Amino acid sequence: MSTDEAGQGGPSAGGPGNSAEDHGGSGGNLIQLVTPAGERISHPEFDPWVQEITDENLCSLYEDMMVVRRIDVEATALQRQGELALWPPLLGQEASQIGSGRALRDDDFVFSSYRENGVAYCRGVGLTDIIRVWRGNASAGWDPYTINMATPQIIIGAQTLHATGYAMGIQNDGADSVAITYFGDGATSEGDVNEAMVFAASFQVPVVFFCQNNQWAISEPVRLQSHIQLADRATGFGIPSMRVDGNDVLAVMAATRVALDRARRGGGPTFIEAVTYRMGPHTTADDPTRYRDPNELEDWAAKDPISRVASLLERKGLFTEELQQHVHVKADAVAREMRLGCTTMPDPEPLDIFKHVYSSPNSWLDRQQDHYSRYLASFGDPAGAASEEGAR
Amino acid sequence: MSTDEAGQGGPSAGGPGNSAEDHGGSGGNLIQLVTPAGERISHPEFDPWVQEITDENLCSLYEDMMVVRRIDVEATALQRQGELALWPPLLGQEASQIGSGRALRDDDFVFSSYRENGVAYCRGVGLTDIIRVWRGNASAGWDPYTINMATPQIIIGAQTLHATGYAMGIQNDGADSVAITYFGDGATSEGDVNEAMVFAASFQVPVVFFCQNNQWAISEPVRLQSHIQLADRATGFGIPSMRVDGNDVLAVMAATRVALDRARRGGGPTFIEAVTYRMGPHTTADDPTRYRDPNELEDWAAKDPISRVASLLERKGLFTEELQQHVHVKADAVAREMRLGCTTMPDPEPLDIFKHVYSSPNSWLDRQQDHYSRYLASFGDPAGAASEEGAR
Amino acid sequence: MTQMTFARAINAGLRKSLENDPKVILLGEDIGTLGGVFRVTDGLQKDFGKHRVVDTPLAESAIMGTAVGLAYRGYRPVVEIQFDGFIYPAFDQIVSQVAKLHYRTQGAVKMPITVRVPFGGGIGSPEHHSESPEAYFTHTSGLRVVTVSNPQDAHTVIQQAISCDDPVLYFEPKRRYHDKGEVDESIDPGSAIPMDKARVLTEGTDVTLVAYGPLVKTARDAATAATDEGISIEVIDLRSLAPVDYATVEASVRKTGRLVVTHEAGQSGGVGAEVAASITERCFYHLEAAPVRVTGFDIPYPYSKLEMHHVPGLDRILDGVDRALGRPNSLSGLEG
Amino acid sequence: MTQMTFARAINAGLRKSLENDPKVILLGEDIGTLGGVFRVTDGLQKDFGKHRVVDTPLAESAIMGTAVGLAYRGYRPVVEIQFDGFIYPAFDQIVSQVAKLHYRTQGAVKMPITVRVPFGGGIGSPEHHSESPEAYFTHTSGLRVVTVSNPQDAHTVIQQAISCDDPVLYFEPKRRYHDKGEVDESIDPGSAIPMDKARVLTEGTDVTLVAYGPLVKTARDAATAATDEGISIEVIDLRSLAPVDYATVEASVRKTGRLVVTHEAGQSGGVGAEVAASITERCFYHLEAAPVRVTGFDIPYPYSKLEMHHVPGLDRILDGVDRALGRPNSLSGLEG
Ligand SMILES: Cc1ncc(C[n+]2csc(CCOP(=O)(O)OP(=O)(O)O)c2C)c(N)n1
Ligand SMILES: Cc1ncc(C[n+]2csc(CCOP(=O)(O)OP(=O)(O)O)c2C)c(N)n1
Ligand SMILES: [Mg+2]
Ligand SMILES: [Mg+2]
Repeated sequence: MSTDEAGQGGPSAGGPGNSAEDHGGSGGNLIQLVTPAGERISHPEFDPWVQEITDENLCSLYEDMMVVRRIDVEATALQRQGELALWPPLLGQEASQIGSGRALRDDDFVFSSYRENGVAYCRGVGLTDIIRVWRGNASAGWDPYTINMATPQIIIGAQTLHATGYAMGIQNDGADSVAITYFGDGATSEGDVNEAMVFAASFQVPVVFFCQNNQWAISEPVRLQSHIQLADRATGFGIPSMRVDGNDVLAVMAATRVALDRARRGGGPTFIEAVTYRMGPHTTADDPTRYRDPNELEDWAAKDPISRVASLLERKGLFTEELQQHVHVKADAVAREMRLGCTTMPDPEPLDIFKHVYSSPNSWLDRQQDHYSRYLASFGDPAGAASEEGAR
Repeated sequence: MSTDEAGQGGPSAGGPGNSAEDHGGSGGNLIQLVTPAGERISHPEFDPWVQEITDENLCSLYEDMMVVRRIDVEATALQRQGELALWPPLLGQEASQIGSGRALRDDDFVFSSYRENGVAYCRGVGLTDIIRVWRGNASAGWDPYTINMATPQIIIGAQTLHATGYAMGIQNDGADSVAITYFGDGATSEGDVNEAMVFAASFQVPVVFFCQNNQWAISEPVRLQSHIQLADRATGFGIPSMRVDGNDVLAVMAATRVALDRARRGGGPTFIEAVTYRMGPHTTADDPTRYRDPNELEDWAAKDPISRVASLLERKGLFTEELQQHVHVKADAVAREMRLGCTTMPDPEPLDIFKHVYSSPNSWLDRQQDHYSRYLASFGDPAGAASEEGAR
Repeated sequence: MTQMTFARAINAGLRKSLENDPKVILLGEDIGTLGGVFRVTDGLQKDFGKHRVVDTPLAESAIMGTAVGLAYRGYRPVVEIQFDGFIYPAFDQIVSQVAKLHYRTQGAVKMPITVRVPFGGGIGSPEHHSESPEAYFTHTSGLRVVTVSNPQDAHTVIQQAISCDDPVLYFEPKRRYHDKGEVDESIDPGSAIPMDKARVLTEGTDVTLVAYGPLVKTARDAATAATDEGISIEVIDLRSLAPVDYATVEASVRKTGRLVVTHEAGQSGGVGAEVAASITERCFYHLEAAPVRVTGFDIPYPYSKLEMHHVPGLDRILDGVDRALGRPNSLSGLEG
Repeated sequence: MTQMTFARAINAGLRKSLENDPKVILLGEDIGTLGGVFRVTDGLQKDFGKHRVVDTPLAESAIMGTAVGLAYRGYRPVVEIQFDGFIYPAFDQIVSQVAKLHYRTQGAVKMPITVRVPFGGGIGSPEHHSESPEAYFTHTSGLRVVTVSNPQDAHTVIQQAISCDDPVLYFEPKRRYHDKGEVDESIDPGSAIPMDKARVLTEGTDVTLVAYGPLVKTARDAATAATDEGISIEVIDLRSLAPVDYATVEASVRKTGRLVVTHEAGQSGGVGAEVAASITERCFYHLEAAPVRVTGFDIPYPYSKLEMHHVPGLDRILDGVDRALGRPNSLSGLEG
């Protein structure tokens, strides 16, 4: 579902977080609409932005988060079973990803890092496509234009410039869509992210900088990147920013809508720091016990984004057996489909490595491809030859 | 002179601009101690930092600025006469460079761009050494360790990281010296400058970011780089900043001392935006009439940093014939020495191009040098051969 | 046919591309009001507006990275790097994004980005203004790398580069900007010689001399000078450096049996190494002597007073020709 | 003599350098508490402190740029680049600063910086984790570039690199990190074979096979396999890529008359081109056939399911040997 289809809602001008000054010192003001215990607390500035969220929408957000967590767990299992080469879990970041992902319009465009598989789910990614890259069958799992989302970016921070450039294009086209870019706390140290803010501010283009501060960049705690709140970084570029409880799906959705709305109205870029936690390892290749205190994980477990929505639903009497059953079935089906897609994914063909390097013939490469196909043919059985080859 | 030999002066702890918060929103508060008309106005926060400046010191600052302007004019003339290949004038930025340069201790280390010839003068650079690079006789005019100043950096912003790394070294050594880096308004857009602030803040090292906002980066006005004051950029990194009237030599000196003092006491980095104006072309190769309004230059001429000190001295009865005569003679002498050094600079030897690529023998290069010396020798007259060669 | 300078010829080519395709957009430092430090974009912002000819903030990685985003959006960005030595901050975006995105996305996302780079020395500039970084890019799969040596090519090839769906590094020999030449603006870039083809400039029988960019003029001059000594040099303007049009070079070397390659960039790992190695592979048994490289040395580009010792000139090229021909030369008597 | 893994051997070498020289300082991402993603710096922060083994913020240009500043201050920084593909954001600082500062300052400022780069493919990683960017650096004057292929060299050469007053790119073949070998830690790096010298690993008479880094093992295996067919291969571990120790390679080729060079990096403009061109120049008349390159293709490094088709393996190397020997091979019948 896209809750925004139910209406963009909220005030359309002069909304909150409207200028650099508004949120310049907002660091301390963590935007929260639902407490960890599931209590809906009022927030005069941001309530209007989620006022049209129905009970049904809430259940739907819960479903999304549960499904995405299930995707994450299943992919992790697939990796452990040797079906995937690697997987970067998003465990704990479901609210940040679903809350923001569900605030987007279809014609908005997402430029993310490698961890935003929850956002990809919101964009409607094919379940097999999510894991294509992580199985090693492709460098990109999907055609970006089919879901208006670029494929995972591994170079830390690089995608923030792509989003900014895309937004320059939107501005030139006179369109009212928005480019949104996701990146981590660690990424804020890269020159590219800072340059992206320079360009975005200078040209006042419709881009949203969505920083998931999950407290860690592999083994490095966020305080190594910055002594002050990351949201404050943006104000130094003249970009308004918000600091939102990244484990509160409603707050994230509200903040994202504020930012999107500003961008659509020509108000330029916004920076959102979603304060969340990476509950799993950096990737399945990582061992977080080497660098972090287990107590920290416990503290954050108490703020789990999914339990929070569950509690909210419970308080509202919406957390029915039926809902749970429905979500369970859905998650199971998704996991099954993904697993099946994974294990039945056809292996690529050897000569595929030469495809799409260029869009037109290239004399160097064509010759190499010709030679390599002769080489493979010289074995009679290309498949056999291939398995003898390289990387040994 | 080094006014600091007369005593560092000023409060030594808890001084102004002490934390990110202090100057977080200080953008509007341009620090000024002397008005354009030469009136000394009081500033409770910054006065203590220049309270020990004697009349003699003031005259000396005036002398420095006059001499540096003369160096600039002479070098520009030398370029026009074909003696220099290029020259980047600092005309109009004398107060920023002398005020900060004279605040430094000998054991502080400077990492500048190409425009800080006034700072180099304060460091005691040889007059011929200043122009060696601009004549095309060397890529560095001096040995950085003799005056504790790196030679001109042409890659915009790169030197800010060098300063930060040097400051990491100072910190490791337990020393109380400071690294100061100079860069322009345009440079603030480069990733390197922003990354330098990340590292400086993270490690709290003794580095001062001295940004001369001379309003232009070649043809680009500062508002293209940032809609908000550059001083505010630093606060987003958790670095305290000050915005100082860059045409007021006393204010610049006071602000620099605040920053240096903080750094020496372990208080970490500070960012200073010196608001000034590049009254000349970007370099002698530039034609500013193509991109800027002559009225702008007029406005800034009224705030000329040297007239300001002259007026101050006049008000104090210090602007005597004798002083003017003394400064005139000194500037003449300096200009003469520089011109002589320029025109009598020996040409480098052809085989010098192979020197110092490596610190020890390198088989590739040694062979190339051997071949080229044979080649030159094959002409009988190496000098003759050389002039026939290349670049034609 | 009009007489125009090299710089003007590029300017006219850019203008045509801007006129013909509304998706063409120029990005760079000082390219707007100023018209570029070399005036190559002179007048274009005035005529096409600030949204087509964009003065960007001072950050090369961002220029390249936003060009990638614009390409995602369907634009054809033309990026100006002010001087060769300032392309390195953009290196990551070029190598990891521009060069790889089409491959990464299996052709879904095109990167029709043209990167204009004034390159090479000989203009008396300080450090970082005289680099010849082309080999970094020829070794980067996914890029096309072209150079131009005369106003007509400059005019035609810039249009071909812009309309190419692959990313193209377009190297402009900055010390030739003021050289004049005849330019026929009516030539249709689509039917002109494709940008990835080399061109034989002067036919010859004794030795093949391969050059590109700024050294093409020097190579022609060398060929002219050599005729006095009865040496017949076939001069080839390589034009495309990635891919190199080996068919043309090979055909020439099969005829002459000897090859000299020249460029300003340092010798080790330069384009000359690639050309020498490939031609040796392709026609070893037709070679009468080892291919000779006449190049810059393996040193940082030196200060201007000595740059003429680094940049190959006419005499050094002729010395290389002598070496290829086994005539007396500066290395005579040395082994190997 | 101790049996240890490649990674451990580097670790022990780093430890020695840290012990012997208080100015040695390690910088990088995740090198402290975690001990590096490959555990190469395991335990070093614990033993030498946070000021000697520094976990830096996530910014490669800054890591390299602050290393430059530390070198100015008299330190000997050892930088870890987490994976080959992440060196590009630091490219500008490497090319324009690290490589040029000693030259720029006429020897006044030394840049004894070691840049450790785990490189190459074969470990099933996603994009940007399997690059072989060495040729970018061998073409950059002012740098030294070395590779290691076995634990003993890894141990010795890292110490030599750190004590070298020039900047050194030290490429570690990451897919060999877990390989074990005998390491004599008592070897004095100062009296060991210098890091810029190549090493003949197996003597042979028919063809010279030059490899470096991860492919040295493959090359040795190929040589062993070839003996079955009666082919005698002389395997040379190049070790230093800039400068290449041509004297050693040349001596071998003068003997065998044939040369095969192999590497994972793309062919065009790779180290193989340089070696082929230089050896052809130096001993053209001793060559019986054109030097053969067996390399990665001119493509971005492919996804892991197909990486074994890109990375040269034993069979492809032997096919190249056959080509050099004029024996039947996959290209038999093709011209050139
Ligand atoms: C340019 C670059 N440098 C280093 C890396 C290696 N690396 C991969 S993820 C990562 C940490 C990123 O942390 P953060 O930005 O907080 O994102 P998170 O993984 O927490 O989502 C690092 C250092 C990389 N991929 N790219
Ligand atoms: C990395 C890099 N990009 C571009 C240039 C070309 N360039 C030289 S000076 C300059 C403008 C710098 O402006 P600013 O930082 O404000 O310093 P100012 O010249 O005003 O002192 C530019 C773009 C360069 N030297 N380095
Ligand atoms: Mg993180
Ligand atoms: Mg400026």
